[in-house]
Amino acid sequence: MNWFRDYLLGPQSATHATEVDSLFMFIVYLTIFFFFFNGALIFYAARRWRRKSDREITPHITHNTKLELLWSLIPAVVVFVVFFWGFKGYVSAFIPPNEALEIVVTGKKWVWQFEYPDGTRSLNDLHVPLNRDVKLVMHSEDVIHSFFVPRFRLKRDVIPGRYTELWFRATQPGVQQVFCAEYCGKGHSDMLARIFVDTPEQYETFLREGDEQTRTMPLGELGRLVYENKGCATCHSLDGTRGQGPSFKGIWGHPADGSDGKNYVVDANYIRQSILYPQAVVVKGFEPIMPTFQGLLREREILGVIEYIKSLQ
Amino acid sequence: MGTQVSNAAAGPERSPFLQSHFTEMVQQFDAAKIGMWLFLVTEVLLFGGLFVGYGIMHASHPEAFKAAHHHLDRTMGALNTIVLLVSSFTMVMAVWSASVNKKKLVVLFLVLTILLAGAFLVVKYFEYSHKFHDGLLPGKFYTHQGDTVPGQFLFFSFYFMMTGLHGIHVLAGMIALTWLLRRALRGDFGAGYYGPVDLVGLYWHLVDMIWIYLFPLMYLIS
Amino acid sequence: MENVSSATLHGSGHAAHHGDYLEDPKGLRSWLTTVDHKRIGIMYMWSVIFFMVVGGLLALLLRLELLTPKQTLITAEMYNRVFTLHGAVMVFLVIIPGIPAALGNFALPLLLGAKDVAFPRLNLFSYYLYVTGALMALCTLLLGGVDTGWTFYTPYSTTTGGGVTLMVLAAFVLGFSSIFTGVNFIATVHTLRAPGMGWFEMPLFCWSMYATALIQILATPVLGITLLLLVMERVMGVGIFDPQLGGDPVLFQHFFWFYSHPAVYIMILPAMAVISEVIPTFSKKTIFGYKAIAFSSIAIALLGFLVWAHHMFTAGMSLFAGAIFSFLTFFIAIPSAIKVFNWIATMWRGSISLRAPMIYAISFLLMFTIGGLTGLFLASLATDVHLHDTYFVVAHFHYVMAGSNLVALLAGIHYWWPKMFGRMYNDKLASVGAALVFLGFNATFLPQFVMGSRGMPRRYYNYLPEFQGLHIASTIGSWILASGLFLGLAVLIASLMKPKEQLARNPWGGRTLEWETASPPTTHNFDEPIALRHGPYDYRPVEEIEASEGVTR
Amino acid sequence: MASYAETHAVTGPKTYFVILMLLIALTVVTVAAAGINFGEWNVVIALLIASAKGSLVALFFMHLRHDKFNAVIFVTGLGFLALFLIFTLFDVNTRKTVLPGNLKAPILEFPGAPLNKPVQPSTGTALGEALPATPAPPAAAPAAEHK
Ligand code: HEA
Ligand code: HEA
Ligand code: HEC
Ligand code: CUA
Ligand SMILES: [Cu+2]
Repeated sequence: MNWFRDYLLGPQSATHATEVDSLFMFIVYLTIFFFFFNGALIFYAARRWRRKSDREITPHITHNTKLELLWSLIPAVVVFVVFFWGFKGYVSAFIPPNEALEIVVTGKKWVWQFEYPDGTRSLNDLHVPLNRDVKLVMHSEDVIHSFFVPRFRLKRDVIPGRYTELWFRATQPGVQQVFCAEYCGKGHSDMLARIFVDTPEQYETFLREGDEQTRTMPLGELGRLVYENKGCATCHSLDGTRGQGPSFKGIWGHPADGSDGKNYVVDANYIRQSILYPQAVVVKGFEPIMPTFQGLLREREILGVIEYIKSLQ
Repeated sequence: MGTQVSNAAAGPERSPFLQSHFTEMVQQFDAAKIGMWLFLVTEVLLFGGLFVGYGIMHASHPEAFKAAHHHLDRTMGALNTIVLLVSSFTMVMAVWSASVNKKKLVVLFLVLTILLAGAFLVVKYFEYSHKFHDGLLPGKFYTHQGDTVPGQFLFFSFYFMMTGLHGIHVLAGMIALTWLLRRALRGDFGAGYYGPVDLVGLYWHLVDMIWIYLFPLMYLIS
Repeated sequence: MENVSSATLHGSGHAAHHGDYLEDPKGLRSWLTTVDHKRIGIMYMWSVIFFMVVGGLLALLLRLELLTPKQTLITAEMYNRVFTLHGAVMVFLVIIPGIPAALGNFALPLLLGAKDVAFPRLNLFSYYLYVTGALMALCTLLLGGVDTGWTFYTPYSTTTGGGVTLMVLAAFVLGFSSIFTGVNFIATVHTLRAPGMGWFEMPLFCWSMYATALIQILATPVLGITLLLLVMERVMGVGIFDPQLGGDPVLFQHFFWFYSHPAVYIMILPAMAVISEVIPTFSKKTIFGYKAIAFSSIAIALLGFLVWAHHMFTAGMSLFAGAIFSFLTFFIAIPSAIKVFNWIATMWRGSISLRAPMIYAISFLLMFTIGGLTGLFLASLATDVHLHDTYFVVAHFHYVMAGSNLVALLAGIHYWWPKMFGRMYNDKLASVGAALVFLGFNATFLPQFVMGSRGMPRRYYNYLPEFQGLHIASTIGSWILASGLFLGLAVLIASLMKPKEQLARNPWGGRTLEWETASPPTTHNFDEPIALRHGPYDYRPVEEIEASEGVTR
Repeated sequence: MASYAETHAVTGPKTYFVILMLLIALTVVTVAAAGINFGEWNVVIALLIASAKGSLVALFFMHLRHDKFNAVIFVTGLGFLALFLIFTLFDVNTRKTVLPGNLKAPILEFPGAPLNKPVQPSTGTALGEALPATPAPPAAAPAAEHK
């Protein structure tokens, strides 16, 4: 019946998942059993004892203590089993092992930011080594978010003013989807991230140079990727509509009015400055809300963005 | 509640105060009393939420709460406690007077209760205006200068929410008491019918009781 | 308590004849100022149906939007406002007042053999509070809507714009409306039972209503204060829920769920109340395990207070608290199971007629089984960590709220319709409606379990393409569901167009007291003094009842 | 349940007066006790005295002494309030503080706001501000100034 489990839950990609899944499937079968059991009784009764005449008389049965006890005890036993089973899994998911690799996660509307022990940062892409315990220490800068990895069967809220933690050990190489599971406003459903489960070597390279793509892609395409994955898209549109920030369409080479009354030409330097020191020049009519991407974008990625904006005429 | 005059079914032996869906005064009185007590329970839980919030915030910022409560005037608080206690006494006397058919005394005690309630609010007014003057206000309106312990505004958030809600209840009580007074002057209440006095009395005692807890929690936590 | 019965029900010297309550007295004014529990119940019922249609149309809009990933019809902001309004309307304006205030008001005094509820004017006041709250909730649309979700979690709700304050105050007002209904019902059950009707001779509807009222009184005030605190937080920045000011945002969740978990039993207990009436009537057989059902209602009401934080297993609660709340949550399953099995046992060896109310009741049994058992996935810690805030939860609560409660509401409306209006609807068509509702409902929400367990989070405007197939299935299901519901409503309204017939007092052959008065009842409910001749579910022939002593009178 | 006949005229003015005096005496006691330092116990003592006062009011002024049924209602209400408090404390008091390895104290610690400044309500939009460190723009003039 593994196909059934996989259909309902999707593949298991972390150690924690096996335990959750077997409990899940147990309750699934329980539910199916009781649904058909009750259903069968009801339909049998409704057919067998269909009212045939207006004068039909039914037996006067008021209660039956034995039966009553039976159907209190059976559910009682079942739920105790389920409780302890679930509790066991929860405890093991709650308490991180000691030598876990620690990554600090910051949630904010509507991006995820990851900081590795060596100070490397990445946005919306989390790289973790395969088969190694990883502990995420998470907090939020605005409202409550929730870090949810379906394939790991894990989730924990990310709360402002406090840290929460979540640990896992990924068992499958590849990419895992992360969702924000606590409602956080307009961009809630786009507050996605990906976990790249790397081999140790890949992980090392990532820390040094960024991932494959960053290293090899053509600049313009890399820029587009940055635009899509690093959260630019939440604020900047490509079609000229005004978002939280100005649209990128057609700004290259044109003057932009700063709110300080001066005009600036949008060129490579200006864009680099906008990304690294966004508050240096605030475009007129916009709030100074753009976060700095210093330390989040590698040099090549910034070049990519510049190239990409150039292409958006 | 419980005071509608039935015009449909007023037979000679039926009290004019008995509503048509009840059979006897006892039944109506019992129902009204249960209703009132249930309502009081909801009041307890309503205030209770604030008490729980207060308790948890106090536990997480004990220093701030302790420092902040020194801004309150204990004498005023104690005075007000006594005013309310006495008003509870006059209220219960009003109920008693009605039950033994002393209609004049009912009026007297109701008037006293209303005056005491007024006195409570006057004292509260002075306390509040003093706080306003010093900028000891809730939440973001807090502008008091020269605090050494941070976070004292939290205490004042609770101070104003709790005493404010209590004050609203005192006001509502005064309105109810005035209504009773009007009916008492008309001579409605006597040994045979004094349900409303009793019920408003219960409400009034609850307001008193809440203050009994507010007083030490606000004024006496050193 | 018991000696209330010393006098006859009607007291002395009451006016001899009253007309049908719908017509006597006539006129809109007389309706708007009425203190008659039946009229108030009817007004509640139409209001609830109105809001059900509003909430339902919003739901259809949600489903339509989810037909494709990205934008189908409306923008993300719109979507967030729509699901908030859908949730708030359905919870606060439809389900919570639905059975207690509409059907309960109409039926409870009749079932008890009383002339009215204990505080008729409070009852009317509570209706106007409801209307006020409803209008306030709708007015939030003018302020740009509310986009917090019906749970109003801080700090999102303290920082977002729009009409949050107004919506929260609306919920506050509605809460008091619900409290007053509860106060009224408890006092009524205690003081106005027909002469000679002991606690265990009350119909089970009354037990369940009583249990509901307990929750309404004990939990709703906490919601009130929670909402006030939220308003204060928004207006004054008092700090209790704001981490920047030293508060704790998770504390809000405790406050909110202390009410809102018991509130789900405010929703389901009345549904169980209706089912406990419908099943014996259409099985023509005594209810099985009267006391077990009665006490399990009370047990559910009380246990319901011990489990609220099961909505917070992933919310950064401590391990210890998680374990306690999970453990306690499972206890609720036991009284629920007792009820389900007792109802099935009632049907066993009965004489079952599958009329529309009974079809709804059977749908209830099936869907409550699914809805309740999927609660176990969520109550269990390890699985809830995976399922929390996914469509699995959405499907769970639609199975219990829409699939069980709404369906029970429909069962009740169909059951008491002839009593309310003295007219019978077309039972064939109504049954078709009921069957469509059952099919459509499952088609809508079964796929949601699967997408949920595969990881589709809730409150998502946009989703990954891999979920589209299931979303399409669900959207199509919602159309079937809607057609069933609209058919049901049309059938009921059509029956009102017919000229009034002289309908039998007891079209279903029920045994409870409401069937002993005219259909529709007269203004004062009963014309003759009530004499209890048998228990509420005693289907034995009269001679046999008279011959037996003991259990029944 | 308390019926009409039971709840009236059982207690007279004398009793009421004695109770009033007791209540006032307890008020004096509690104010006096607050002057003495019992450390942790201060709040407990104050609440115990308050509860004594509350009980007097409930039992005598509100006649709960003779009104068993309504006493049950009232005490149930209090019980549920206690339940709310205790169960919430189960969570709040047993949470353990989590911090990233390189931090000794939470970075978003309670700032003691508003301390003479109006509170900045967290709009969640002030992203730039909230980020750990938005470095000051370079001293040099902004990139390209247009004439
Ligand atoms: C009418 C409303 C209603 C009802 C009756 C229930 C009933 C139950 N609910 Fe549900 N629930 C909601 C409405 C309701 N719920 C809502 C609205 C939410 C989400 C709110 C939000 O976040 O927006 C929710 C969410 C919710 C959660 C939180 C999920 C999450 O967000 O992570 C949990 C967790 O424990 C839960 C559990 C349960 C349980 C154990 C029951 C039990 O009472 C069920 C008991 C019934 C049975 C068990 C079935 C009958 C028994 C048998 C057929 C016999 C066989 C039984 C056994 C062998 C055990 N519910
Ligand atoms: C009782 C409560 C209730 C009911 C009945 C419903 C009914 C429905 N709900 Fe809803 N729903 C909620 C309560 C309810 N819902 C809540 C609380 C939320 C959470 C909100 C939040 O996240 O904050 C939610 C969220 C919610 C979502 C998730 C949104 C998201 O997370 O992004 C979806 C999506 O499919 C949905 C769909 C539906 C559908 C298709 C119906 C259908 O069943 C609707 C069918 C009804 C009609 C089409 C109207 C027709 C009615 C009549 C004609 C009257 C008939 C009358 C007689 C016969 C007398 N609902
Ligand atoms: C939270 C919203 C937000 C995000 C995320 C964001 N920006 Fe911005 N951005 C703004 C706002 C608002 C402005 C205008 C005000 C200013 O200049 O600071 C702006 C301005 C800019 C400008 C100058 C545009 C002009 O017309 O002069 C550039 C270039 C830019 N952003 C690039 C980026 C890039 C590249 C990213 C992603 C890596 C990004 N932004 C992410 C909000 C955002
Ligand atoms: Cu972040 Cu949802
Ligand atoms: Cu719940």
